[in-house]
Amino acid sequence: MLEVLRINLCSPLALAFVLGIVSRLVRSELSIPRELYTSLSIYLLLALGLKGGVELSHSSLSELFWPVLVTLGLGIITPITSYLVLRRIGRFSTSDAAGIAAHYGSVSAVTFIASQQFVQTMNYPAEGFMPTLVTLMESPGIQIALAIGAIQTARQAADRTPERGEPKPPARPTSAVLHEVLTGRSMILMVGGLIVGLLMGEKSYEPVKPFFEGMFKGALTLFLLEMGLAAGSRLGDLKSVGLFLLGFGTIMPVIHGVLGVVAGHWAGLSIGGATVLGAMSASASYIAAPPAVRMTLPEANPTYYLTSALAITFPFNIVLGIPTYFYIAKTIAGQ
Amino acid sequence: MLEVLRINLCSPLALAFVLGIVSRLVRSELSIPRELYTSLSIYLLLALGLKGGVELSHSSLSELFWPVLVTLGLGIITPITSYLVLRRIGRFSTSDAAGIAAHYGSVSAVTFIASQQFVQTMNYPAEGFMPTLVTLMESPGIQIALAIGAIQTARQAADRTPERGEPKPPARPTSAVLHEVLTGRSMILMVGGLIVGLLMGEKSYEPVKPFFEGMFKGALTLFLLEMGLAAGSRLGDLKSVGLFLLGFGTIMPVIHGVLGVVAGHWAGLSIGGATVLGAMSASASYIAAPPAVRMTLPEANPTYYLTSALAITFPFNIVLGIPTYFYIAKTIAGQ
Amino acid sequence: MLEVLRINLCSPLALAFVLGIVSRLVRSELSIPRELYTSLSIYLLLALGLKGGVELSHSSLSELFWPVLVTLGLGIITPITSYLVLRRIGRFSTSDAAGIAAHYGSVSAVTFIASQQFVQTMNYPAEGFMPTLVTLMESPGIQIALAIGAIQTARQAADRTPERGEPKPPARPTSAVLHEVLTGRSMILMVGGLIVGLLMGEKSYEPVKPFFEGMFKGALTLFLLEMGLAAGSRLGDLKSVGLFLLGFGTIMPVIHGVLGVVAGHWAGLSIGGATVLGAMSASASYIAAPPAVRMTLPEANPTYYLTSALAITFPFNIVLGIPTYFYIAKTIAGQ
Amino acid sequence: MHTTPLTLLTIVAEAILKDRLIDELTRAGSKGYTLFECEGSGSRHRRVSELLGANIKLETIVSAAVADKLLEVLAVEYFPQFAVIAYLSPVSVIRGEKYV
Amino acid sequence: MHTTPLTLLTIVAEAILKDRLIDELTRAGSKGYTLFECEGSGSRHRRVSELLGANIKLETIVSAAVADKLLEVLAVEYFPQFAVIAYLSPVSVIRGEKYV
Amino acid sequence: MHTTPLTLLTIVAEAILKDRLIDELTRAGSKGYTLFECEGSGSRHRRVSELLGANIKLETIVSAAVADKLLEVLAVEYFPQFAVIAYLSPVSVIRGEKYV
Ligand SMILES: Nc1ncnc2c1ncn2[C@@H]1O[C@H](COP(=O)(O)O)[C@@H](O)[C@H]1O
Ligand SMILES: Nc1ncnc2c1ncn2[C@@H]1O[C@H](COP(=O)(O)O)[C@@H](O)[C@H]1O
Ligand SMILES: Nc1ncnc2c1ncn2[C@@H]1O[C@H](COP(=O)(O)O)[C@@H](O)[C@H]1O
Ligand code: NA
Ligand code: NA
Ligand code: NA
Repeated sequence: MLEVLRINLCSPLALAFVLGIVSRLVRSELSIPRELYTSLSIYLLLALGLKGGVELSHSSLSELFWPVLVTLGLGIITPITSYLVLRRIGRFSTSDAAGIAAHYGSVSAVTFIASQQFVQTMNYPAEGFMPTLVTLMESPGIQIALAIGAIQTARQAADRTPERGEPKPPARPTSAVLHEVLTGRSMILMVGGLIVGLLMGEKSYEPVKPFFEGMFKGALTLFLLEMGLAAGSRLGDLKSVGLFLLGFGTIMPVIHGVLGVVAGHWAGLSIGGATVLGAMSASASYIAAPPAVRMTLPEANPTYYLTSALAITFPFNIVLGIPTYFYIAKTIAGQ
Repeated sequence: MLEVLRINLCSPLALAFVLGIVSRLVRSELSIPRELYTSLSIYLLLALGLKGGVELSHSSLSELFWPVLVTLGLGIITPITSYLVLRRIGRFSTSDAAGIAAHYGSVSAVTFIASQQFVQTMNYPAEGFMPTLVTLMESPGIQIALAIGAIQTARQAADRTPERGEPKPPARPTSAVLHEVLTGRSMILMVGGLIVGLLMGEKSYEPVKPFFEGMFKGALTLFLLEMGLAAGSRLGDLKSVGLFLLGFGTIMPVIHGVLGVVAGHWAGLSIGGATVLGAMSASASYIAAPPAVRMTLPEANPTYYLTSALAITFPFNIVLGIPTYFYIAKTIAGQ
Repeated sequence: MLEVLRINLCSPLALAFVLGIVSRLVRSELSIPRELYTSLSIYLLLALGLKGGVELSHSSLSELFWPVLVTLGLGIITPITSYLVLRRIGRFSTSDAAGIAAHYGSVSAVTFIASQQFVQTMNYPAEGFMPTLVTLMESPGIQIALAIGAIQTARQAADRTPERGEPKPPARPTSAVLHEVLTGRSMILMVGGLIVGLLMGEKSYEPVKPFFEGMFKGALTLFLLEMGLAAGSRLGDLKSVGLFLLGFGTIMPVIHGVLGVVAGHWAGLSIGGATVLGAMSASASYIAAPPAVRMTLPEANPTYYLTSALAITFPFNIVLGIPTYFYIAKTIAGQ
Repeated sequence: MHTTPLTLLTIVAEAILKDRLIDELTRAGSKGYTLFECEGSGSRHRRVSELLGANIKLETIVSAAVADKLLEVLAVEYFPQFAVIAYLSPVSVIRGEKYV
Repeated sequence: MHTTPLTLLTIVAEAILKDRLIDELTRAGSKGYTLFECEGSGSRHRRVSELLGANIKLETIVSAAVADKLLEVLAVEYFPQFAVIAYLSPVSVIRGEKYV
Repeated sequence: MHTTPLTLLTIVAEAILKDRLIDELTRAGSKGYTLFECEGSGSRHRRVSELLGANIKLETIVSAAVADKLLEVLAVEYFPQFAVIAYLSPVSVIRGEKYV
């Protein structure tokens, strides 16, 4: 386990992330142009989809059945467990609890990729169809948490006499939110990439492989530098989010991670695949979830959900979480 | 022929273009940062020029003589045929006809690249000096169409008594337009790249080849995603441009394409080379032509020339045109 | 020597730089998006650091001792010689002399990289720890020159009665300037990259090597195109900087270059290493130095230091300087 | 040169509101707008993060009546929950009839 | 603090006009300008396309006379055929003498 | 809709001054600002180069007193040595109390 941790810590990904954090700590002026950040994320998501699609063309539908099912199950359970813990134990307001739960119910593409790279380095590569599962897990968690938030807020509003001049709740129809999440950048690029990859197959993929696969890990390193910078500038908020969220952001991932690993093992995934499913389940989205939450539950405090997803859970998973899920996956598999 | 079509449709380029269009159709928020678009186009044009220059160093002047001549010929004929069809049959105004003709008389670099990649996939690679021909075809068509437009507009203006308060025609000297087209981004990068490639030769090219050649097709895939997004957001304009332009945008390319293939064959080009020359001749510029036309013939409606070049002719060539020109080139060559 | 010059002139780097200058001379509209420029420089500096770090892991401390010492020595001597020449012979004002000296006392990362690539092409690769030396040479020169400037300006101010309403000198504490230079983009990326590279070692470097090493020279070519554009748009200022600065910008590098080569040879560096140290010593910074000087010595005229560093010394080194230092290094080594 | 006195309404808000605010403009009767990307800092530090775009500035030239209608909407629906600032300035516009 | 009352002329136009408009400013006697990239929408949807840059905003601080001369030029040579809007606002400038 | 008359102070300066100018705003009592990237040209062509970013525009809505204090600082500490322009315009702000 220690050796695995060491290898993980000395990976370019973890080190670049730490470099980004350190840059912020020494108050360096270093910043990544927003356009580079956007370009890298477009590249990474599309590359992920394409590779997934090409590999999906080798998979049979029957192989996919159980993994798909447990993935959807995790997408439904994780926002609910998150909400309950935050509301009941953490005593967060309805909106804050639902807002944070939307993040932990969805999935972080970068955490997914990092776990995929990790198991590959460990010589336990995950199944080729894993990106398909990511696209299935991205959206339900957000929808469910936002629905909980909307219903609870409405119920509370009905319970008290409205004050004079109180702002009317923003008229944000669910269909608009659903449309935004389903046609969001990450969905289009990953699902679109999957289909393109599936249609074009191995042979057509060959000439674009040096670009989409050869550059992948390097581009990801640069991306993690930026993630480190972003997380680093949120470190100051750690104080204001409180101890509870610090605990939540590290314990909840482990619970969801173990759940994911067990479910993956049960659904027939390999050790690598179960590890990756665990990491997916443990991860908190910070690409698709934040705008959806900001629009639908504007009274939820962004400092809570952004800081816990980006500055607590993401680094936790990258540094400690993934090796842990791998260790558990191996143990369950009896290795 | 059908098999060729299928292969072409399942190429990463065509699929990425379609993905871009679909994203717009489902009203996704996906957008490519303008800076990424600009960066990719700088990269593609420079890479094109460099590779062309390196390969030009293996060519002899005599080999080039006839291909250069027919290319210049096509650059003179295609704007005139386009203008006449648009003015006489399409009944477009002088400015609109000249504006659209400037686009069809020039050449689309991306269509050129796509055709080059296509014949390579088909194992009929084009001659190494083709990029040289592209640089020769880019500018004359624009100049000729704009000259026709200016002359005709002036003649019409002389024919009627000027109204009071009528805006004076913008004083845009031809030399300024000529300078802009000749020193435009695409000319500098392609011609400059050609000369740099020629001077540096194979050996110096080696260390930069992984960047300029290895990444080329992948970068082009990303570029076509953006082209799809741009074309997709013009689909709504298809209604307003009318049926005639829809016909023009698909039939004119075939006529110019066949002309190009025949001329290429006659000039001694290989099947691949003749196909590529056909695609060049058939294509409509949307990089160099639009600003030149907008500046010189501001009364021409941009919706007409942009929509027909980008949303009709470009996809037509990418999907159907190129395989057609290839088929014709093979037939003519007796294969 | 002539052959070496020819090879150097026909390298993609030199040719891309010339293409940039020519584009400006013909007043082309070509421009590289600022974000691409920033992205490329982030990539190049990080890649430089990473590679340096990985190679540093093969070096022993004892090997490094003398090279480090002479590098620090050069970092102390070159700003002083520059200042004295500019002030005494060139009759520049205190601020202008100190401002220009800050540039020549520091190091240009791109000149360093170009010299490294050059000796590699010549089959005299430099030592793997050279990037370490760059990070050591970047900051002292700037600090020393700015200190000289501040002290001299203060002394002069004390010598005369202050005029009424005279602006108070900007209160810019040295610690702020030191912090800015030490945590500047280039320091963080290079030093950070070095440490990351050192920690991760050869094996972890392998998967990101195609990105950080395979693409390096191509990306540098694109970067030099932009450098050429920037230098080209400063050519007009050559007149206003005067003949003295033209001489200074070409003779000072040779003096500092020879000094660097001799010092490098003496410290036990290989021919390649001594050449690179010469180029470093001869080069003038235009990334870290300009903002530091602008902030600390605002009365220094930017046209002087920017034009001499970017439009005189940089091209001089790239085209003539580096081959010269190489020639001298070989002669000294008795080859 | 003849100009028309009109009102320039400027709104600075978090980028996520872009489409919604443009909709509000259109609904209130604005005939056009100009949009800028910007950064900013104010009393609320509620922003969805640097990863997601910073602020936008929307400028629209409208009649006083339309400006007032828009201020109303902003005050009720946006001020309480979003980072936003809005203000009016008097401007003289050429061919001002186009914009009312 | 002493300030000079001057006129701020703002022009929003399609990006392709950038160099031409800067020329017009200089010719009319403006001593400087500030330029922004922006997007926008108005009555004419005539733009050369998203592929070619969107709009620009030019701001120049000038005397009332120069502002008037520039509005004249814009009205005659640019309004009929290009997407452009222009307006004036009163501003108080420090060291305002520099700009007239 | 009730608005408060306030002063909009606009500063255009070379990008390198960004952090220092924001500090000045805060010190002088400004409650917020909005920042834009821009290009420009004026009487001094002293810029650290196109390689290092062009200009920035800072807009801050403040009381007349704060605006005056800031103009003072700019005139004394920045005008002599840096490329900078600053001017005031009157604006009407909703919930204007927040900004004084
Ligand atoms: N006093 C001010 N002057 C100029 N812009 C401001 C001011 N206060 C706030 N802003 C802008 O309005 C946005 C939202 O402000 P707030 O709602 O106060 O957090 C900030 O991010 C700034 O861009
Ligand atoms: N009412 C308006 N308020 C603010 N900006 C406008 C307005 N109308 C037009 N614009 C800007 O001016 C450009 C040209 O407008 P138009 O000529 O009306 O198409 C648009 O793209 C907008 O950026
Ligand atoms: N008359 C003007 N109108 C608008 N902006 C100006 C004007 N003069 C200068 N500027 C802006 O202020 C910056 C500094 O001007 P200066 O100090 O005169 O070189 C320029 O780069 C422009 O962005
Ligand atoms: Na999750
Ligand atoms: Na053509
Ligand atoms: Na030096």
